[in-house]
Amino acid sequence: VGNHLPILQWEDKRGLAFTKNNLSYSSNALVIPVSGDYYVYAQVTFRGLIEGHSKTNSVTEIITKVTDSYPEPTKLLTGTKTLREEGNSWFQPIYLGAVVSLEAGDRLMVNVSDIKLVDYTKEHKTFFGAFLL
Amino acid sequence: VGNHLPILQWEDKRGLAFTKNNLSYSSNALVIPVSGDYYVYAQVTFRGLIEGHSKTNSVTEIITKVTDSYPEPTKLLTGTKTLREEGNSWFQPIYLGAVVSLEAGDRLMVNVSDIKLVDYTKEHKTFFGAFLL
Amino acid sequence: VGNHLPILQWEDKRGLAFTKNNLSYSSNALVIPVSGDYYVYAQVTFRGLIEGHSKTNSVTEIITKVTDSYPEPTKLLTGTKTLREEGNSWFQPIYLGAVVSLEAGDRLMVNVSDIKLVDYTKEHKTFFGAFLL
Amino acid sequence: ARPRCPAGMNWIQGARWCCTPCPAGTFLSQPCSSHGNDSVCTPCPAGTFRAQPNTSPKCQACYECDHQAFQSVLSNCSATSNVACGCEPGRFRDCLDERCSDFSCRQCQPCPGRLIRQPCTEAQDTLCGGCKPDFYDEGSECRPCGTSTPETCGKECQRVCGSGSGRGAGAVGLR
Repeated sequence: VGNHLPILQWEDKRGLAFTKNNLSYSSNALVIPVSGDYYVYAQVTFRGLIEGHSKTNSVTEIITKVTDSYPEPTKLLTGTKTLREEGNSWFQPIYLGAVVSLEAGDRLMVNVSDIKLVDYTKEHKTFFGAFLL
Repeated sequence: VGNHLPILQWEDKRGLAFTKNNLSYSSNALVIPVSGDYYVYAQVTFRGLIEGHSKTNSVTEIITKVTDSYPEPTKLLTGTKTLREEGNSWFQPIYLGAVVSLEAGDRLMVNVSDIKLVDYTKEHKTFFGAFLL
Repeated sequence: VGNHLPILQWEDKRGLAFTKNNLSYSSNALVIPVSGDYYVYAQVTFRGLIEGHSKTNSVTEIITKVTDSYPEPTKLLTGTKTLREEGNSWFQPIYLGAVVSLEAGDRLMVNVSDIKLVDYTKEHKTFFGAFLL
Repeated sequence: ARPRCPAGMNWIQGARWCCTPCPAGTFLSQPCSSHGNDSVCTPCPAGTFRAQPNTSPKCQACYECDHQAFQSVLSNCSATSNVACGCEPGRFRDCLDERCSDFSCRQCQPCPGRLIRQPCTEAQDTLCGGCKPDFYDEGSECRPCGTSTPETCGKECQRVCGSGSGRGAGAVGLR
């Protein structure tokens, strides 16, 4: 069963963001230009909703790979944390990073348990990247 | 006094796991093939035990080095977090990563405070690796 | 408005610490020797103060850049987490890491919300580094 | 080692000489020639800014206001200044820490039946005072005299509302 959690959208040019060496960004995904081993990483800062109706019990971040060679997304890295936050103004960063073997054309995305809980306001709090070893 | 916390065992071939360029895995350890500076990383996802009797107050993950040049293990990276989890269905990932200078033959291992609390069920939730800079 | 959080001081020679390839450490900052893309990372382990008077609601770690080309510091990476800790014996690690484009002469520092809460006692619990891709 | 640049000029690593900085709102798209004062400066693209003169290769990305936290835009991001965020009307800042660079906007408390000692502001919640005239203090609430009955009107109620409580009960009822 594929992974149907919401996919984050990213800025790839402005501010600290950049792409180079043919590693490009399109349709919410980093596109791998050449096969090899990459260190892939992402941090998502989650934060509570003031008048959140439901209490948030957990937050999850997943770095996923979509590849031509297989019809379903593959989960590469997952960070999941339960929350015991009374009140709603909470902050919880989740960082993930590891080396994965990728093929040219593979696409990397970041999925989250609830997109409304993602702190998108500052580029240094939520970020995503990869580099070839 | 050495560090006698339980040592995790790892899968090194199947699924996302792999070793190459003579960096090998044996007896629960990554074996360093050539001296140099390595970025070493590991994530352990801890989770509560449903019928856990005792309450877990903290979880700890340590990346340790064993080397021929010194009789005791050396702690390289440590992530330790206190927990305030009521009930037993909790999740807590700890990610560690940094550059360390290693000698050929050095062995890297991951120790944890309580092996029963480690979520070993999915390769994308608990992982360990290193690459030469 | 710059970022006036306290700046951490680091050990750069003893134990696991080292600098090389002209990447140097001076006045609490890593100094970038050559322009390029660097993977920059830091972990700070925060811990409660036994006779802490006030309750700590949150901890923050920021990796900051100071550069000749701009008069104000630039926040590169931020990890901020709210805390629900009763009592004072708590531990909370925050890890940050990402690729950033840097110029020769740029200086990297780590700022924290409260320097008294930083566990500086063990080099494997709080660390900071960078490497050129 | 790098030579010191004259005052008001910045060392440019690539060109290896000093250039005059670009004005706020722009960035250095091409370093100057050896003359030093012919830097090519380009306006910051939309969504980015530079608040000060600089020789940066890029502009900074603007922050965004957190609408999920009921923040409002006090001033939009411009080429020379970052966005400034505040709270929607009727809300105040609940800061994460003293710096208050992260905050959410909580609803101001209404102070039902109470006097308002200090109205809600951007920085602070309403400060409620004592009970309004014709309201009496019942536990943590201020209740209108009109709603009390002889049986329920305790000492405080009688003190405030007088013994003939229930005055003005009139034809109150659900319609």
